[in-house]
Amino acid sequence: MLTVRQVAAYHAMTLVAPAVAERFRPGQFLAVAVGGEHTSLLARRCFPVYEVKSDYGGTVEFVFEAGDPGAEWLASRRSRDSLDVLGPLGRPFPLPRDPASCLLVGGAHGSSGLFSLADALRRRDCQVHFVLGAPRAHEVFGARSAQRIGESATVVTRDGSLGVTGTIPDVLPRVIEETSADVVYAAGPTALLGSVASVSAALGIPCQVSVGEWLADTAACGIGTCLSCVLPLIGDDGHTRMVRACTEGPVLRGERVRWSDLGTIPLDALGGPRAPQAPLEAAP
Amino acid sequence: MLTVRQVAAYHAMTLVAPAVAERFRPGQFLAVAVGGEHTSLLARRCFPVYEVKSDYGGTVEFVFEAGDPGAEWLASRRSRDSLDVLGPLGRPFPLPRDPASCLLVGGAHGSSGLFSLADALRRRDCQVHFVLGAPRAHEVFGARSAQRIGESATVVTRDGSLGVTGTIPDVLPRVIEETSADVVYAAGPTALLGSVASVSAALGIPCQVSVGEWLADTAACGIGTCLSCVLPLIGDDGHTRMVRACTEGPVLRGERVRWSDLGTIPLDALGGPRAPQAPLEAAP
Amino acid sequence: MDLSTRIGAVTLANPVLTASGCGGTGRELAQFTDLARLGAFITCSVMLQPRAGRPTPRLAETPSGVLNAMGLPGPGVDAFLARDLPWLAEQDARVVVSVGGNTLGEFWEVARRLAESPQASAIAAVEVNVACPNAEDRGRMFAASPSAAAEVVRVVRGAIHRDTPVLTKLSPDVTDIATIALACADAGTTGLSLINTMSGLAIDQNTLRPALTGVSGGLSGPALRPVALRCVYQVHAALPEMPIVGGGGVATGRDALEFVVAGACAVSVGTTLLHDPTAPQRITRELEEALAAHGITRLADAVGLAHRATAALPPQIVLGPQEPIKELR
Amino acid sequence: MDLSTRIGAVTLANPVLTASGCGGTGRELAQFTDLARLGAFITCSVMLQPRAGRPTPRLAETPSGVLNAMGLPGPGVDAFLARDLPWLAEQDARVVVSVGGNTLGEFWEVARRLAESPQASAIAAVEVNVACPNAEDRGRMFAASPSAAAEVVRVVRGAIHRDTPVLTKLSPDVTDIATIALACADAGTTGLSLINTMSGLAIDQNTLRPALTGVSGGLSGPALRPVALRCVYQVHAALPEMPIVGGGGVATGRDALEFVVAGACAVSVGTTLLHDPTAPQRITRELEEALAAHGITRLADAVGLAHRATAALPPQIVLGPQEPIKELR
Ligand SMILES: Cc1cc2nc3c(=O)[nH]c(=O)nc-3n(C[C@H](O)[C@H](O)[C@H](O)COP(=O)(O)OP(=O)(O)OC[C@H]3O[C@@H](n4cnc5c(N)ncnc54)[C@H](O)[C@@H]3O)c2cc1C
Ligand SMILES: Cc1cc2nc3c(=O)[nH]c(=O)nc-3n(C[C@H](O)[C@H](O)[C@H](O)COP(=O)(O)OP(=O)(O)OC[C@H]3O[C@@H](n4cnc5c(N)ncnc54)[C@H](O)[C@@H]3O)c2cc1C
Ligand SMILES: Cc1cc2nc3c(=O)[nH]c(=O)nc-3n(C[C@H](O)[C@H](O)[C@H](O)COP(=O)(O)O)c2cc1C
Ligand SMILES: Cc1cc2nc3c(=O)[nH]c(=O)nc-3n(C[C@H](O)[C@H](O)[C@H](O)COP(=O)(O)O)c2cc1C
Ligand code: FES
Ligand code: FES
Repeated sequence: MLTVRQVAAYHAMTLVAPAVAERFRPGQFLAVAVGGEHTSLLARRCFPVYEVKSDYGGTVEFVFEAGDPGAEWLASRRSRDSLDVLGPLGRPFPLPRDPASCLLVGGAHGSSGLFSLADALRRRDCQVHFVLGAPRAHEVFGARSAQRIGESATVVTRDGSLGVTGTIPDVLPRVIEETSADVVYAAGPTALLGSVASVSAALGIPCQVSVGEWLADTAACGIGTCLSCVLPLIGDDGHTRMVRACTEGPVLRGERVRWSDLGTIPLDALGGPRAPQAPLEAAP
Repeated sequence: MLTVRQVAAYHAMTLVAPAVAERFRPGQFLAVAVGGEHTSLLARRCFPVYEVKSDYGGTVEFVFEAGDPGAEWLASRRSRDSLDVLGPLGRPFPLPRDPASCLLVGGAHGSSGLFSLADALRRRDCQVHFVLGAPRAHEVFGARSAQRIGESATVVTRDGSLGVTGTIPDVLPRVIEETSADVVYAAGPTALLGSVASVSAALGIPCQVSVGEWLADTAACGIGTCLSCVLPLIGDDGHTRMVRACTEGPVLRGERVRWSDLGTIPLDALGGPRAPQAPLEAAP
Repeated sequence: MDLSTRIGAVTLANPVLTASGCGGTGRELAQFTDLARLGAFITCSVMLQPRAGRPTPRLAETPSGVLNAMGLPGPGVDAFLARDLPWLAEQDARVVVSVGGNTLGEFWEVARRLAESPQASAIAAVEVNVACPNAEDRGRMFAASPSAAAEVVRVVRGAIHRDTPVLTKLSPDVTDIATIALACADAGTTGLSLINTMSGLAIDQNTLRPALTGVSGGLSGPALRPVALRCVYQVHAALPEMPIVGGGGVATGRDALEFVVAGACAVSVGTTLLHDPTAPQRITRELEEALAAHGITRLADAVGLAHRATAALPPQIVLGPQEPIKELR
Repeated sequence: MDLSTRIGAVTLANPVLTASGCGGTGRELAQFTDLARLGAFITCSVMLQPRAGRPTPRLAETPSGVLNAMGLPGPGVDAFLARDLPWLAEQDARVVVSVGGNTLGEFWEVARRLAESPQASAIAAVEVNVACPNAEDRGRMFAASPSAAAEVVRVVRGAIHRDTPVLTKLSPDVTDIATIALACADAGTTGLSLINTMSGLAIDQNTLRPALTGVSGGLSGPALRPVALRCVYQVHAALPEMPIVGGGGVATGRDALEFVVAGACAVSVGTTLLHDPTAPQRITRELEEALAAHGITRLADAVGLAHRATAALPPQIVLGPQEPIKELR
């Protein structure tokens, strides 16, 4: 562990982890064990990576919110403490083959997962635009970086304490139009992702979402064994399967997630009470 | 927490704890919670106090051996970490009313509990002699301090790597004679204390023992509620009772402990299978 | 905030009790916790005769728990009445006396001596520890069988003044705790105390033999909490009117609230006292804060809340028709 | 060091197995642990039909444990045979197939399809998960009754090739696990797997409702270890010749050794895999070291050692005459 620092309402932790840094692709996450050697907390906590750097052989930074006992333990680490981390894990953001106009939408500290994506997109000569939102100013993460990096950066807060007053879905159609977005990438609270996905779908724009909050709330292993983090996803064959946010995700095609059925087993999902009883081949 | 440092085979930890330092009397101990806020280790670990000082409003130092997971956690603390400590606890060493020749016998790091006693005795114009022993040189704690403070200091190691070759009971009768000891104080491994008590008893010398190892192995609360640390002790009325090492001890009159019955309930102990069934009044 | 709670005819000022066997005689704890400010102090299980208990080691540490096989040490009922109860009464503590026995006759005799003692008025309630081994049934605990547990309840209920609540403390080591609870209810228990420890074993790494002289022991502490909460939830569902003292691993006010919403009207704190003897005050304060954070002003309103549908329902299997999701690409 | 261990006609190279439901299909774990070097890989419980399981939240964290109410998700036996078993066989993993069912007929059908599959030779043993709810007995689990558990064993035993060992995995949620074990032994089980999870409940602090959609769930992890060790010790005492796969909170080689000396000839690692997917290799190495530290060169020599009097006996109640202690002052 290198440092943990307070950033707005959040904590940012930097680790020396060359093996993680080397293999990392934007959108992937870390699964962190919390509580120390004699911990009573057994579930790993999953956090999207904010940034990797080449210092010290390779460092990885991630942003989190204190609140649960595990996160509070993390927030109280000090330099030279060591951490038990698995990563990089999960499906990264797919990148456009050709230069495109990309709109990156982040809610709360979910935006932390978008900055490495922005770098990768810019290396491919894509245009990068940002929309960042949160209830209040200090809950917006990375507004200044977004303004520096992005062709444009729209900031939205519910109380108007920073940028536009309102919510991200309020401004999204306008921004999509103004930026001539070819693709939308979104990360943050689950409810927000659902809205972004449906706005994008309505406008016919591809949308990739990173379900960071879902992962934070449901993931326990981060590697796909525990089946705790499942959500209903429509596969290429049109059938719904319960897929693992940690393994088939955290990046998913926005319109494929059955947003209104999260936290349920849809009746027609594979293995659900009214689904076809014959096994289907696995499709994402 | 102030510091933790390696001393010979042991660790010495210093805490800023004015309330403990102020009330401390030699022979008393601390009950330390281990493993941090989210610990899975619930039993407190009990350690005799080595030294209290007035720096920083009052500091307390204790010496321990790594080995169990709790002690290893303690050994890996760093300055500014805070610790959850109860103390000072237990019955202190009774001090002679008049100046006397006192022999202080310490096995392994058990001797750490004798130095504050030595100071108190010297303030009462007592002569202080030491016998310190351990299997090997690096397991002897405080040989140099003993030589500095004591009128005499005999060091015994089983392998002869420091001082005399042999065990404490081998040299004890001779040292008692040479120092004209009026009273023996002993601390350390339980088996040693039994021998010291029986040698003293045979020579008709009062002997106070501090059952530090017993406490380390059996105590869980340190304050007398859990009844985990009991040992058979003969009371003033001649009856044996199971008493708590943490509350009626850790300092006990050597000849009152039924050494060969430790880890048993003697049949004639109060509440034992062949004891008088009428309740007796509490006597230490 | 109204934290008061009722068990039969008795009202306690707050719902945080010390668990049997974990607060010593009270004298030890009194240095760290004001006994008068406890909901009640539950005593060690009082047996007929003085008992030394089992030899050490009789307590072992396990992950987030401890195992104990104390062997019910104590001075016996007469010494308890002569020495411990008067002292507790002097401290203004509400006292729940836990009674134990190895036969029905012993339970009866202990209860009778309590009821007939000049100190009887200092007893707020009696807790019956039916997890004791039954010497007349090859050491099987009374709590393992509905009829044996009910017999003990009848015997103690018969010996104790009818206004004194009788709480029966059940063991989780049974296939169906609700059946045992129902039998005790039929036998006239005023309330239930849920749960006693769960049978477990630890191995000594040096000897490779059982760590406790009792071979197996009772598991307590936070490790046990999910099991205890399940028992409280299950029994409250079966007997919604029955007062329940919930316990097993309560370490914080949030834990206490979990027991309350699962169906307990009071909680007991045991193993946590070994780790933190000042815990009861903290837990009471934290419980108050947790209730307030949920906008609840009377403890009684929170009892059993987890059984009731609330605004914030957890996700359910959707049984109605699904909103059709169009495949967009 | 000879770590090999026998379960019926099958010899495993080492005694460290992954527990059912905790190693996924094997593909996920294979990135962290060489499956060929496991004693065996126990699959998720295979059901007849594909099942999506329960809605989230279906896993919750508890002190030193987790609660799960997954609802036995899986692709069903046909997809398992088509996709998962061949893949495991390709990795050179020894495979123990866990079978589940909600009726006796389902157990029979799953076992039959396994036995008749062209892949049958890849099955080292079958584990019968009798902790499944019995749809024909109002959802009471088979493992709660000696006769229901024994029926399942008979049905599966009858469907599976006679050389294939059948392990029956029991639940600790019973008054007397030894009775259930004896009934399964009579019904022809080759060995026992001890233990499945224990019923528990967690409350969501925000909604004050049960945290899991299944309301109660199964507790696993180190919190459960003392209970699991007690079950293994108790059953080994009753059935000393019965091969036992011990598990419940195994996190280190020392834990594994505790299960072995309590009576297990192999151990399963479940919840620890969620926390540390590289654990099996570490545990195997640590077990080897721990055995060596005790001067044991064959795993088989350590099985059940805690039941035998050793040189280093734990203290006992002294029953002989006492050495008289003179009062010296
Ligand atoms: C298996 C498991 C067990 C757990 N058990 C416990 C437990 O017993 N007790 C406990 O306290 N916690 C537990 N946690 C953690 C728990 O799920 C929550 O993550 C935690 O309680 C934080 O709660 P919260 O209300 O502060 O945050 P959340 O409810 O997660 O979110 C609060 C707000 O923060 C924002 N937010 C959250 N995550 C993101 C994100 N990734 N990106 C953008 N915005 C985000 C959203 O705006 C949201 O509205 C567990 C986690 C796991 C995986
Ligand atoms: C309730 C409780 C539960 C515990 N549970 C565990 C557990 O689950 N696992 C675990 O590993 N540990 C546990 N411990 C700690 C355990 O009892 C031992 O203290 C610890 O294992 C150290 O073992 P050891 O063999 O290194 O030391 P010990 O057997 O205690 O002693 C080793 C040597 O050190 C010397 N020595 C020890 N103490 C003293 C002393 N105070 N003064 C002088 N000399 C001394 C003696 O010469 C002795 O021969 C627990 C402690 C308590 C109180
Ligand atoms: C050291 C110790 C002694 C106990 N003695 C008794 C007792 O005498 N009678 C009883 O009914 N329960 C006894 N118990 C059980 C507790 O009262 C309590 O029911 C159990 O420990 C679970 O609660 P906890 O996790 O808060 O400790 C004892 C528990 C411990 C740890
Ligand atoms: C997420 C999860 C899923 C499980 N699924 C199964 C299962 O399908 N079949 C089964 O017999 N046991 C299942 N179990 C129980 C484990 O196999 C094991 O018996 C139990 O968790 C205790 O061991 P542990 O503490 O090592 O996890 C599951 C446990 C967990 C935590
Ligand atoms: S977190 Fe375990 S499967 Fe996704
Ligand atoms: S350590 Fe608890 S009574 Fe002594």
